Amino acid sequence: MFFLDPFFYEILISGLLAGVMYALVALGFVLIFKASGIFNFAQGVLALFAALTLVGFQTGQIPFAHLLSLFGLHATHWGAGFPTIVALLFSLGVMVLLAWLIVQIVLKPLVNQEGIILFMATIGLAYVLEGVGDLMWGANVKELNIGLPEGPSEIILDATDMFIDKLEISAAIVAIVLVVSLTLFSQYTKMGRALRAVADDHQAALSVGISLETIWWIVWSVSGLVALVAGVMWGAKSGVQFSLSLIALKALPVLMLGGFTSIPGAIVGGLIIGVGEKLFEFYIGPLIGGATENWFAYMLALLFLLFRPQGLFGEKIIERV
Amino acid sequence: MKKFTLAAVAAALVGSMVPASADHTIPLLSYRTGPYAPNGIPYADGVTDYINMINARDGGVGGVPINLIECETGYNTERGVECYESTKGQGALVYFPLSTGITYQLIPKATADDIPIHSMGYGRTSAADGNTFSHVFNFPGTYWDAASIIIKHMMDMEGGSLEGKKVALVYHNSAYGKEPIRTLEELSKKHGYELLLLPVDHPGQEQKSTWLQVRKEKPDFVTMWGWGVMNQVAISEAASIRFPMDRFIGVWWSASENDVLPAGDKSDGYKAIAMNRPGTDFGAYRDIQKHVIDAGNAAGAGDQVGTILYSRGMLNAAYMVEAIRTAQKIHGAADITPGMMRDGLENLKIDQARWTEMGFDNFTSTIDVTCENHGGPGLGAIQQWDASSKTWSLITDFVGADRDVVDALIEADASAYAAENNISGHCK
Amino acid sequence: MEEKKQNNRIMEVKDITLRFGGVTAIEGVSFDILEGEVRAIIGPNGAGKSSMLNVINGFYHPQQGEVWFNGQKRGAMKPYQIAYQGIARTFQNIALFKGMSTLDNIMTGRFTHMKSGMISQVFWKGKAEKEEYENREAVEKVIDFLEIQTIRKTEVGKLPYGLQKRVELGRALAAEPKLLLLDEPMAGMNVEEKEDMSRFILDVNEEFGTTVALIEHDMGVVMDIADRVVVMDYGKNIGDGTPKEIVSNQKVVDAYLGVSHD
Amino acid sequence: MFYREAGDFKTSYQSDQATFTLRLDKILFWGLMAIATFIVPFFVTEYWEKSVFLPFFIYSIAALGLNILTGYCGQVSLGTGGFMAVGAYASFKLMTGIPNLDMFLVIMIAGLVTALVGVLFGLPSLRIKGFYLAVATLASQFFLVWLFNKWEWSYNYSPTGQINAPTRDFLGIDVTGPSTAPWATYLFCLGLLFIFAWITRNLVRGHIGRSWMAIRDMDIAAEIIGVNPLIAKLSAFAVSSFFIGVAGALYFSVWLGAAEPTEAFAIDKSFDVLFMIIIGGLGSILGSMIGAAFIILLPIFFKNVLVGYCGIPTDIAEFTQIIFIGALIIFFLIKEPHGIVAYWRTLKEKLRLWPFPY
Repeated sequence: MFFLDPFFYEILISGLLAGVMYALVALGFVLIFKASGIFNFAQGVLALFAALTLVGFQTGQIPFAHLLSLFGLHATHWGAGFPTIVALLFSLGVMVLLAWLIVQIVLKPLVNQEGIILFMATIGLAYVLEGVGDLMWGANVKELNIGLPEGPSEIILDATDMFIDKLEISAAIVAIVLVVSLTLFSQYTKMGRALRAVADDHQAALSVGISLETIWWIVWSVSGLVALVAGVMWGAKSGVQFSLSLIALKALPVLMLGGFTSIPGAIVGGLIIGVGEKLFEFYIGPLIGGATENWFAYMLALLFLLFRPQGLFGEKIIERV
Repeated sequence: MKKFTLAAVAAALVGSMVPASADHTIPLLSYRTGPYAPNGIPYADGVTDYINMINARDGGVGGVPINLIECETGYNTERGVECYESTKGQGALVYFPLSTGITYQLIPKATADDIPIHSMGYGRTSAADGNTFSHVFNFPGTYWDAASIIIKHMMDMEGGSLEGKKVALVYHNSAYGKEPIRTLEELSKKHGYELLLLPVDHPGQEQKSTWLQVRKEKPDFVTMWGWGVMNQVAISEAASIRFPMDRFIGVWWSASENDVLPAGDKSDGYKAIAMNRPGTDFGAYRDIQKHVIDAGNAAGAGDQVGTILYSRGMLNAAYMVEAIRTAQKIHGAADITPGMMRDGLENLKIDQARWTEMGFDNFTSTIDVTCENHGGPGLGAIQQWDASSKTWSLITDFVGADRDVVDALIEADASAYAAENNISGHCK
Repeated sequence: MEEKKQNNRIMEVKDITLRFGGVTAIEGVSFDILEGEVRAIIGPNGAGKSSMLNVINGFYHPQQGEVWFNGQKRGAMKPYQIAYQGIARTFQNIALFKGMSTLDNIMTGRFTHMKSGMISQVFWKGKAEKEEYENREAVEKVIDFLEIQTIRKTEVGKLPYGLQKRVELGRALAAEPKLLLLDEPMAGMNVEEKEDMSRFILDVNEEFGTTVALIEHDMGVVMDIADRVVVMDYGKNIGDGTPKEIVSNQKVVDAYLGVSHD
Repeated sequence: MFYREAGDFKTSYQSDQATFTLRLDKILFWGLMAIATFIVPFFVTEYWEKSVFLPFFIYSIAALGLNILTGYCGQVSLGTGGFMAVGAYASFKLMTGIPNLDMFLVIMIAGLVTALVGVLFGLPSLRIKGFYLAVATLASQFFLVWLFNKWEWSYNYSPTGQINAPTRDFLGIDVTGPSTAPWATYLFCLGLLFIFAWITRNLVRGHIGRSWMAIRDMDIAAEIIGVNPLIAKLSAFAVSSFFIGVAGALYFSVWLGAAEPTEAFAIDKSFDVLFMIIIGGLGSILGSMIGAAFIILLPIFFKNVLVGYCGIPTDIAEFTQIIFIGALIIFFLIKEPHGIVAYWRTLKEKLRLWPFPY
């Protein structure tokens, strides 16, 4: 029986931890979709951009060095970087600034447009960010180390003979802290309540005197923060490079499953997808040739959707005429 | 419609109407953007710097400078086609597309256009059969050679036999990654090891289940045909499950500094097959430093000099330069055509003495291309990563593949291709 | 007017009960619609009137009760099958195809009359083309009838509210239904527009002999155009009869004149 | 001045529903077609053929197909790459299995096979809507690519899974393989694009097209009018997949001549074709082509200007170019959210009324 298999539990835990990593990315999507109905195609690129910026500050890279070299300036680094914590704060600052720019330049002129138009605008945004990120920081792989523990956890290894990466445990802890603080923020602060009001009804929110612009700015900033965290976690694993932006594809089935509007949905969806795809790949994968994770995640989400078309935690769709 | 015609007119104006120059025109189909940029950048820099050095130091080859035209493909076949078509008209002598997909696409096309392709250790392996693939060259070695050499190294580590052992192949789930499977299967029949296939989908950031599979199956060795971010993740995952790194051997595209650095100290001892010696202590490097870098003409950001892929780019360029020289010698002309370039490639012979003259003393294996064998000698060495000094070093000599097995496979695949496309060999 | 009452029952609903989860929207409602009459369903908001129309055209499936149409008991049918039986309707909140022109909207109304196959459509020869022009003629009649010639090619999303209502009526009329259901056709209209709409409804009824069942709030309008009225409140049938009978019905007056339910 | 109806109004329904209601439009269109058919083939070079025309024609067919599904029927799909793969592999099996089959038939049968697969993967659309459906179609995208990578029969057991197009002809003229004449493939694809644009036009002006649009605009009302949502949605999936299958078959056999599922038919394809129709204009035939031109030809244009003329290093040129294209997308959306084709329409309206603006 499979549950007697010692690997069953390990794959289960690995799946859960991977699921947390997916959920981290999905969270960014959910925040923006909930507050503004925008399916933010640029979320993956946002994570890449955040991670690139962080590494840039950390290692003291000169932005646009490659572009400057056209004019005969051949330096690539300032000589010294910032300590990690300062770099993190600066990167966050950049994300907040970026959020403001996005709201002012892209979203403000597109208020009240249909979802597909806004979706398209975020595609344009993704192009721009990808280009700017690469141009600013270069397209080579960058090592990202912010001092998180790495390697298998000795304690768990000794106790259970399982290899659980400390990095992933930290990711899980960070994710939990993030979700809890987001929840507290939206429940107990004035701004959080305003956010929820916007999510429920744009007009109503406006009529009580909350500026939609401000709300959007905050949402995109928070989503930038989430992107930074996701970028750090994924980047620590694989180095920071273009492929980092493709993690968005891993978040989509999570969104489908959890619903585009639910923060707990993103977490639970991430866990289900993580565990589901890992179990399938581990036990069924070898029988049919392997590399099933990509499509299986979507198939799993699709199956759920056939029974709950609005996702696990999505608001129920009521059809009326 | 208006926009379309406008764009097309402009495209034509700048794209295809540039007259063929008297220089040796070599297109460089590079990828400095997209998911594989980290691998494409050093390679392209290496090629560019070497060619610039030849132009600066020798004024080109046989008095004719080389005109390198770089064209960005982003590792994308469609854009590779555009690059091919836009440079073809400018008298391109040879193509090295740096992508398995583009190579496959170009093989019939370039053959029909009488332009040679040099896919250096990538592309279609059976193109080593020069009799069928008259215009395609893949020396100094093919993937099947690499697979065989890697297995050989494993056998050496095990004292000569892999009987009853288990070897896992972790591969990029694409045409490139699937290349070594047949060879490894054949070899497993011969040497009695069990082969375990573990595909990883592009891009490959999540490989937890793959490496759990490794833990469960407990292979004695893991070999990897990875590319891009997949390499970095695989190496960190392998380290995380404490797989002995000296029993983890990658192909030459999973062998760069980029692949091991993100994993930090844990990657110490990782092995990969190499085409050339790492490091910069060679005459050619000194010349590049003197004529190109010190002159302020370094390609790209100039930060890739000395990396494995940069050296490989140099090596690729050196082959091209030497092939032009050979073609000039055969045809007795300074200006050569793509057809002559093909002859030059087909008669390319570089022994160690010649390598030393060229500034590559003890750098790589000898080259001996013949009409029948476009795969050169098919030699490779094993290199190992030292994480503390952050350097690669060769730990074996350049050794040959198991020719019996590899040649039979090449023969079979080439003759299938020949039958499909009605090719009767051009050598006899 | 009197002679209509001897006509056949075109529609009869018997003892309909409809629940959503724990909420009962309609409870044991029965009434009939006679061929050729204008039948009004009135009642306060939330009385279950729209739900009743949704039951009649098959969008909701009642837990209990029977629907008889043209003398036959109707089994479980999908809304589009019911459309083929000859029931068309308009909606309380306009449900036009916003991205399409007036003409296309009304042409879509004739969907049940168009039967050419995919192949014929692809090559636009033979049946497809012929059928298109024949139906176009019928649609033009509707357009003339509703006096909306000038907005034929306008995207309906850009039309003012009153005209949209009219186009929606046109779309339903184009189907040449046996029974036409109108859900608050005059909601949100000014007096003039209401007069126009009333005239159209009466004309439809008289010229084409179409049976009309409508939901309306404006008692004045109902008095003017309806032959018979059924009154619903809290999902129940609380009165049924001629407009005159209804206004003198105490229960109805209570329901309307705000005898508090609390 | 010339650009207006002669007198007003049409005397027959036939002329009212004609494809081009204005004479000048008609003349322009047929003039352009005549030039494209009778003059361009004499001048078309391989560069133009392989880098400009073929990609433009083939992506236009794919965009038309997706526009039927997304623009006309309102079902957002991200499975285009997977369906193109079905077309490509079906054509490969036909070309290698039945060597004497005419290329036109190969392409059509490949389209039919894709239509069947499309219907199968369209089934979830009956329950799932909007972005959920878009993401759900990604399941087909990933699954199909995985399948063609694993299923050895589909690539004739070649060791790597790469497929190569052998030389085949259309009415005796080679249109696939390495040594085709540029004019031959040009005309072949142009002809197919013309046929498919005409088919689209016919479908969307009849009751089937209206049933799609009705489902798109208000599915519940459509059902109550008599549109069977099952048939409407699945027929849209079938027709759309047919087009996309044809595009996939042409993409592999006529244009590239070789393909590998994980690269040629990856998720980027699906996104690119979706971008084309949104930028060009949802629910517009001309828009599909404008969008294809925008996504396919603009980068080539920029590349040639930046690298060819200005001599900027390729990578900087590439980054600048994607920034520019991204900015252009945003700019267009802000200026005209309904796609570039809406610009065109506004321009025409103004021309028609000129010199009196109101």
